[in-house]
Amino acid sequence: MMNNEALKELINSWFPELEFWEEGSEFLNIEVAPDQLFALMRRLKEDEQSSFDYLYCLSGVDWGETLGVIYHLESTNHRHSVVVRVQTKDRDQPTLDSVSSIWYTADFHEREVFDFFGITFSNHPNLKRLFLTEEWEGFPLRKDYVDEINMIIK
Amino acid sequence: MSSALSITGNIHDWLYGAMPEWAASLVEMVLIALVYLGIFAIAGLFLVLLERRIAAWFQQRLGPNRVGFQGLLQTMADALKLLSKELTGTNRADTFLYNLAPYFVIISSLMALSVFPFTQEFQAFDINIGLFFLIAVSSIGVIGILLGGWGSNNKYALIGAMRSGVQTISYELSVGLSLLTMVLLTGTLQLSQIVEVQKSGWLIVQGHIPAIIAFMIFMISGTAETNRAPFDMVEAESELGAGFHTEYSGMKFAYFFLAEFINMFIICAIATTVFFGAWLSPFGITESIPVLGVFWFMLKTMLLVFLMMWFRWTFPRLRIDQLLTLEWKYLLPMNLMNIVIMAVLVWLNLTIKF
Amino acid sequence: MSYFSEIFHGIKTLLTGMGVTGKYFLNSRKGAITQQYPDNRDTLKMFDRFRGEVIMPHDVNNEHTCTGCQKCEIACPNGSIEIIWDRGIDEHSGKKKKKIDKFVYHLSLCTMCGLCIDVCPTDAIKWGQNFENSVYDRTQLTRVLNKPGSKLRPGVED
Amino acid sequence: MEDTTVKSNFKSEEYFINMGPQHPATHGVLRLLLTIDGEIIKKVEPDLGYIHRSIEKMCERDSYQQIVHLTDRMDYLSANINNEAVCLCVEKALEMEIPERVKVIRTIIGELTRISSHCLWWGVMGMDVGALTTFFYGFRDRELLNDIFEETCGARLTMNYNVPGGLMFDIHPNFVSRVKEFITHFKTKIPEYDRLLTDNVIFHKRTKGVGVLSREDAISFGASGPVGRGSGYSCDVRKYHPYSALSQVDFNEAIRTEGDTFARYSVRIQEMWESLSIVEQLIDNIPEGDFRIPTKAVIKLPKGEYFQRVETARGELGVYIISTGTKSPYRLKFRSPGFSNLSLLNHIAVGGKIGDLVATMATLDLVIPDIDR
Repeated sequence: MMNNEALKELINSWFPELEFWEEGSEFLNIEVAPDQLFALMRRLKEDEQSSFDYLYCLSGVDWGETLGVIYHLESTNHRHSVVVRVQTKDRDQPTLDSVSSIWYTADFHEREVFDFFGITFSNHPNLKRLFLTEEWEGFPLRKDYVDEINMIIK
Repeated sequence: MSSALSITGNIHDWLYGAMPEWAASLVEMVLIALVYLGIFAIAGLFLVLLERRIAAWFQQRLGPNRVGFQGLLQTMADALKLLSKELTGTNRADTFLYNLAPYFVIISSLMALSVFPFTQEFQAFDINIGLFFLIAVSSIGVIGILLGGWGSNNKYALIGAMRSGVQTISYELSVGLSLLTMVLLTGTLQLSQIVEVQKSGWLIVQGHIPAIIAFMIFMISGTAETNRAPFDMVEAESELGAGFHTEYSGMKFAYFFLAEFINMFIICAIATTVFFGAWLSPFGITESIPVLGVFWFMLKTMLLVFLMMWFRWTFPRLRIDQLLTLEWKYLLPMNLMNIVIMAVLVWLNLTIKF
Repeated sequence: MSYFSEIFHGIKTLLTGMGVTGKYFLNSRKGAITQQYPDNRDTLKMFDRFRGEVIMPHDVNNEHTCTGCQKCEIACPNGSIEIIWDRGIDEHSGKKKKKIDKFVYHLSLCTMCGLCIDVCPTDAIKWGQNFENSVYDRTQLTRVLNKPGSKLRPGVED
Repeated sequence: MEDTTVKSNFKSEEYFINMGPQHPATHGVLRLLLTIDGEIIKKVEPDLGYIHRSIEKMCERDSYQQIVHLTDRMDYLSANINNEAVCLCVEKALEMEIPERVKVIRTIIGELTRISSHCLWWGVMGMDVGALTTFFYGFRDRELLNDIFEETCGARLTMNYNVPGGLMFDIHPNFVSRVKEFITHFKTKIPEYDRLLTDNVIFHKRTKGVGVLSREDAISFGASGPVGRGSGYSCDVRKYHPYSALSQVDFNEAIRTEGDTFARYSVRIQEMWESLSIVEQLIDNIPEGDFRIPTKAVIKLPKGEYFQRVETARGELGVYIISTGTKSPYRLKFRSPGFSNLSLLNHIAVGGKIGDLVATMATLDLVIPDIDR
């Protein structure tokens, strides 16, 4: 079990250009650039000290200008957690690296994010719509999604 | 009391008096067929009801009890409903085979009924290879199932049908061999003769240990023959939906359904005839009243039917490969061993006779 | 020998299982757990807190306690409640006051979450125990809860 | 596909079969696209979304009180635990002190919900492997629990009993005695479950060595709840991140190491005992006090991100709220246990027969609305 400070130091020693913060959250948050995502994730999983082998939540978020994914990681050995956040400014062709080769569970979760946010995950083995039909237009969980017939705004 | 039985004799005499011989025998055959068809269609319906009530009692429910007294007319109403339903079919199904299948199944089960000795001299067709005929005819039904599964143009139905084929072919062996064990005792295949032999003790008593083993094997493989749980791989509703009769509706479905219950009756009737002395009363208490033989026959059969229902409502289903393992690794070797034991018993005259 | 002991063990477990069901079969006369529903309508009583439908109790003078504050309408997640209201002169105080014209309740939209009843400051609406809500026409599921001619009970303030 | 190793005229061909959306074994509207070679499963591809209601999007416009009732409709078999999860998350964000009484009642109701869910699962598990009677026995015992819930919460399934700040109303005066009655009743029933199904030789044959999931794969697939614990992976949120009154009680985490269908089955049976023991420990000591702390009519969470994990009957449910300080969450994500558990189905079902797939799916205990949130 490592506390947030120790984790921060450890991760910072691998990737110095990451952004860390703890305000407004119970976990250590890490902001990573899309091009470093895969390397960071693999290091987080494979390093003995961190060994974040359990990806327990993968959520896509639409922040208005940017689209991104938040990964909640936990280590089943050390029982410490960390939150990794990645964002992309490109709203038309958002592309991030898939982590499904690191955690198998990301396979379905990334398909869900692709389905609802339209974020493409490169190197994903089977990236296609999971819940919606193939011919569905738009990505419903984006904030700018409009469906005048089915959506009731209060 | 013998008047009830003599009615058939009277009709026989009257027919042969009124017509030329060929016409009389033809009319007689048709009459008997119609009577059997009528009786067993109704009996099948009541078996369905019985199954549903018994299932309900096992499951702490009430079961159908609205239509008629205690739900006695429930299955009649169901049959009427099924009669009035549309006969649906699938696209690009093999229509001929698809339509033929239910008749195959129901006719084969009705044919098997003809040889049972319900009481003394009350047997439609006392053929000298009775048991052989039974085994042969009762396995025709599987062809109907295969046809239905193939003709439906449905993959679930096809899987069900193929399972049925595998299952019936394997378990046919056990049914045959366990009956063969008993034939060693009786020395005859004719059902009336088998009953005759049992007047000095039911075969399950005469043959004691090997007979009991043979009976157990027969009941297990008989349950498998009729595709009932725990061997209901063919239907396996949680796996295949409804199996081979997925695409059948209305009366065609009812034929399959009825055939299942008549088959169950047949298996139990065979067991009754071969192991439990058919219409013979226990210790000969009602030997002087032959018409009560029907009662004893039915009672024994129904007890066995109940046993099969008890199996069904208790056990989980086997998987298809385990089903075959059970047959080929357990039942078959035991059966063969059992035949040898029985042969030795008969040879050394170690059977129990009163 | 394990071949035979396996068989015997197997048969034993099967018989144990049959014993369980057999016991229930023999006791089936006593304990059916199902209910014969439409027959036992008279004796069938729901629990006090059962959420069947939202009702608005009226007393003998045809008065309810709904002040038309619309808190329930806001609290409802599905828009099942619509309050059509007006301002009128209160008979007792003589002041201009909000009063309900129609309390429209769409049972077809209701998810029985209970937030409206929870939030009601005057306990004007309550849970009804009626559970037989099936109708032939869904317009019948839209109900006006305040009875015709009913008015606010004097002294009720939100 | 022609099998080149067999020198004969046989042509073996794989074919597709649609299992669902209407199929008895999928327990809802899950559609599985199976690729089958004879009876042997080559590939399982779930097709979801038949009852997707986009609860996450609806949450973005609802107030926090309203969100709670939507969670009833996710995993409806552990509705109370889902409610609790959202309430706990909101309470955590507001830094509310919840009275002990509320905590204890929440825990009791949560554990009873778990038993009720497992009762249903047990019945359905039996039915999936072909023993139809178990279904009624399971439902019989579940009905008693439903009656308890109905008396206290007013509803049998979608209870919406928890509100941010406590409980909607106090427990019914009969609650304690009824729960005690249930405990004595149910203690005689679990051994009966064992005699009827657990010990049955056919059931052993059907479940042992079927659908084996290794510990590493379980973690990697994010398996949680009995699925993870059946693989020897200790993942009980009640142990690692205790919430409500769970830190006060003493219970064992049911773990089996085999990872097959029978292990998952045994874990659930064991869990029923554990839940009974938790309820037993708490039922006599429900502290006096308030059952609810009044909250503002409009709850606004401070800006920030909040995550609450609870253990539902199916596994770990995560509620992730991103708040921007308004009356509704900016983004709300439910990490549902069924979704991760379903994703490993292809991994463990391949190579088995259709019957194995059904048995495996039964022990994954999928509730489709939980997956199709």
